[in-house]
Amino acid sequence: MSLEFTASEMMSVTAARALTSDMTCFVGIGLPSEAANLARLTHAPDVTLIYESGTLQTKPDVLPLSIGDGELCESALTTVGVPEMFRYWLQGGHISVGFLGTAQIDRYANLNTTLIGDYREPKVRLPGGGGAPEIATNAKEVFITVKHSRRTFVKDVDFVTTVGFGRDGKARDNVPNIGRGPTVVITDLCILKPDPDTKELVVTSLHPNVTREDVIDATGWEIRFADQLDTTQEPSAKELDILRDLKARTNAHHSGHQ
Amino acid sequence: MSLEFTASEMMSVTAARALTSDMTCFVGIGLPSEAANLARLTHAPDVTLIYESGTLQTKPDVLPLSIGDGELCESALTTVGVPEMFRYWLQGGHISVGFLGTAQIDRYANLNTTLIGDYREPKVRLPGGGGAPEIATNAKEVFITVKHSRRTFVKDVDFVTTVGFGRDGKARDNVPNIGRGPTVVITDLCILKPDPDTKELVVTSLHPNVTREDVIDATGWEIRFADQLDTTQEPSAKELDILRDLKARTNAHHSGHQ
Amino acid sequence: MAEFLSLKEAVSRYISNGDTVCMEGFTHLIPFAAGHEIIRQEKRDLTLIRMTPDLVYDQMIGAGCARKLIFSWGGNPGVGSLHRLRDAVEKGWPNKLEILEHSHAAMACAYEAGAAGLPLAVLRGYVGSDLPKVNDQIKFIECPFTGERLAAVPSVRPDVAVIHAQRADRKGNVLIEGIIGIQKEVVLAAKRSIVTVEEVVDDLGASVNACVLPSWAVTAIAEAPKGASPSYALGYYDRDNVFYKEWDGIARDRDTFQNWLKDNVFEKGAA
Amino acid sequence: MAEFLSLKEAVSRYISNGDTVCMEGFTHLIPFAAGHEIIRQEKRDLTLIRMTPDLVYDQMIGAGCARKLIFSWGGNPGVGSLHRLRDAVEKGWPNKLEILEHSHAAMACAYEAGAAGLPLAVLRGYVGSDLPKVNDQIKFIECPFTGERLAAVPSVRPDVAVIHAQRADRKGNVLIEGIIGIQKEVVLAAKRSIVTVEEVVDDLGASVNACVLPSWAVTAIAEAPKGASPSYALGYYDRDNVFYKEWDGIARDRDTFQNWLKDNVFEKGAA
Repeated sequence: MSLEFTASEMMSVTAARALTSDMTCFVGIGLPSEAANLARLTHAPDVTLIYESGTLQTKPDVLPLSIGDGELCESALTTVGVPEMFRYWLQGGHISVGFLGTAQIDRYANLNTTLIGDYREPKVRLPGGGGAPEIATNAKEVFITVKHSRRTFVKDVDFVTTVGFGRDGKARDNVPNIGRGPTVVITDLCILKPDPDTKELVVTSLHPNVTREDVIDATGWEIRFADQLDTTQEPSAKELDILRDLKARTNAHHSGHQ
Repeated sequence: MSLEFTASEMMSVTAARALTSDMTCFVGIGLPSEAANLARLTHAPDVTLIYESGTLQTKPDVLPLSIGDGELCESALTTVGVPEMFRYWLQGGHISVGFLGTAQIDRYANLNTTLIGDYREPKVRLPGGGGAPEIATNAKEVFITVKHSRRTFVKDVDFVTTVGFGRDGKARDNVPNIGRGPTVVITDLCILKPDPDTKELVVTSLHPNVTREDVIDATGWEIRFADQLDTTQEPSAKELDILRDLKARTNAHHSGHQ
Repeated sequence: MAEFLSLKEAVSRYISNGDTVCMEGFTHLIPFAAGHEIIRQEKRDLTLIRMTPDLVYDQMIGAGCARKLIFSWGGNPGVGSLHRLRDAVEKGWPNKLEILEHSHAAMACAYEAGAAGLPLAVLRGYVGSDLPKVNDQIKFIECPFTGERLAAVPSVRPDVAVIHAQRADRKGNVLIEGIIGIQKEVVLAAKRSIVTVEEVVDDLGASVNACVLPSWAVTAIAEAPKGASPSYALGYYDRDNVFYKEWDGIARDRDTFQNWLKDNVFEKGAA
Repeated sequence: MAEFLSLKEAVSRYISNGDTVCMEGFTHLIPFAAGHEIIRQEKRDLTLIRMTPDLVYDQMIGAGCARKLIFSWGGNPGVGSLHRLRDAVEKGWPNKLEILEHSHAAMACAYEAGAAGLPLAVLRGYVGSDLPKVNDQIKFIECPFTGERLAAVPSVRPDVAVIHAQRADRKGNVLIEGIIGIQKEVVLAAKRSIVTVEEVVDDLGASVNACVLPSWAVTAIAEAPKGASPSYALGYYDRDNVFYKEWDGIARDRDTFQNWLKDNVFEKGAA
């Protein structure tokens, strides 16, 4: 008997499973934050979560709306200044995983959060890079979670805000002191990983009830599938309960004027 | 009627008088520390004292033996890390006066605390630069206090640990973002100031009962005297009382095993 | 030593048209009251610098205070776009806004370098990013010891820093607690600084290594209770997340925005 | 996560002959107990780095542990020379000691850069000083924005950092309070770290912005009550100024020193 769950829930649960208790994770706001806290509340109770606002090893009871909500600070081991966060903790090599979202991603896992269109005449102006450009290069590896659509999964991003493997898949080759880059992309349809040689993103696992055609339709390039294509394990009742509780607490917390 | 006082006391009182309440003083250990705290306890109650150990705006009740005694931290407004102290507070331009001692000083107020003799075959190995090289260039001006003797006042220092005005008096010329350098040297015999043009140290005031010959005998170069040579005002009873109390408290504090 | 002034007097005396102004506070302690006073005093042609220009800069940009914006992430956190910022960039309303953008790491290092009195910051940054193509202030240097190529950006050394803090003591020493962000750095990097505080107290109650700005490192202090709202002040009040969400509707439309500004800023004077 | 080990085990496992070792603590929290354990285990050929090599390095140098010393101020604070250091430099006893010296500002920046993962530190330093003539690790670079000439030094990235702190909690998070010096930086800059603590407690009792090293940033923790004596630990015990003065007499003579070492180090084992 199968549980009922949404594609979003499938994505969050799958993204959460990528984290383990021995990881030190630099967490982006939004989907990565949801996944990282779900991991902490389920199978990875000792995962270390770090937000760029300076909160080291934080354990928020509700998801933060912003990267610097009071909840993050109050539940942190300690809170440091932003220069220290970026210099000592990220650039200093203490982050095992950077967990990022994005507005656009391309076949080489480059991320665009700057704009759609031309830089000087943007069709849509997005928020910009924030912490991502250096999280992507200074963390030992990068996980990405993002909803799958043709608008998001494009052959070439309009602007490389944050490098995956560059326009040709070779941007990290022979660069000293750089992390491995994106090792997994988790969407609401599937799991993608870079091909070990070309670095092009390849679908390695389809979520339950998702077809190859669903992924092809939602991807802006000729997406490849791994020879050994898995089916992602569906969420457990416990995972869904904890995720739903977390989201309910979060919505209640953010819905009243303080 | 004249009070009795020692040459050391004359030196400390005179050095203390160089400080005013509106100054932010980066304090060296030893004589500068004694003078700076005497200033704080007499005419300059609001002078801000900073020690390189990270103690900002400290008000020790006894003189510290080391630059990082607990007393300094407990009486400070706050205590910061050593990189922050040197980067933000000193190099950042927040120090009006660096107050230094030295082992050797030359006619251009260059200081040597590294060694006597040749660098590779030292006759006497001294402690080294510590904070002084950057205090001397990053503070807006520098006060120096040191006992006067031929061993100390040499024509050319064996090693320029800390620049005054260089070997030729011109080391600060056209250097961007550099302080004015030494503006006064206070000894147990006299007050010296750099000539406005040549930067050579000139005696501007003799302490009471000190003769020109005393200074000439204690100086390793042909020392010049200002046309308008003053006599330093002798210590007041209050200054002497406070200095003696401070030294007595300090000796009592440092004389027992903790 | 810091002067205690009314917010009105502090802004009037220390911020001039054309100044480079940094109003910092990383989500926490955002100086909204000071931003509103700047709007009321109709300051113009400001170069605004801020890592995360959120609502406070959206309001100031919409009110016509800014000529240029230097930033690294411009959005309404967890909600969406800054509509007034976008309208200025995309349509030039109420005036053209020039932008220059960095990454957080570069701006954090640029503030740190500014506080440290240096002309540049060096970081391992911008590798593979297109940002250096559109920001000519990003350069690269070679390490003289290892040959490694590293990014360099100019330090931030503004005319004026504006921050909000929990409290000051009567001598003008300021305590900042919680998410301290970049506030110490911006005050130390700036030529002049205005600090608004929740309250002025006899004793800061600071722990031994607390983030305290000494009075002599601050230009002016103005008491401004709830001066960070709708942002928050740890120990005083929480973030008004609902207002952040409502702002999306207010700012989307020029008229709605102008009405909001009239009712909530122009007709409400600072103390 | 940090391992809890005996000091003996921690030193044995994580410090090898030939390692580059930084034992820090700026006057406060100097890791004497760890230094004595290194002497007892007769570690050799160490490159010792420390801003202010005081008694702890005088003892280790006199005991023959060191091959090279990198420092910025080498003396017995407020007392005088370090006689064992001088004997090694001037007479090669018990073995030749190479020295490389910096200023405090440069070493502080070099530790900061090490913690920040950079290969170099940039500072406005060494202007007019002869130190660059005798230390070939000091170079100068030109700022690409202003053309200003600035000093550059290699960052410090040792094999092992050794510090003493007030306390750790049972998960291995470490609190450092008071004069925090360069301790956080050296631990973050090092490949491995040993932290001795006064005590292990259930709750660190840390304030919100306290200097805390998370367990995952530390290699090993050893409980060593009074482990900083004759230096001090704020909140635990005061500096033993009398011993600092007595050291001058003990260290002046090779025999007296060796007797002291035998009685106070070799015949006293760590827990």
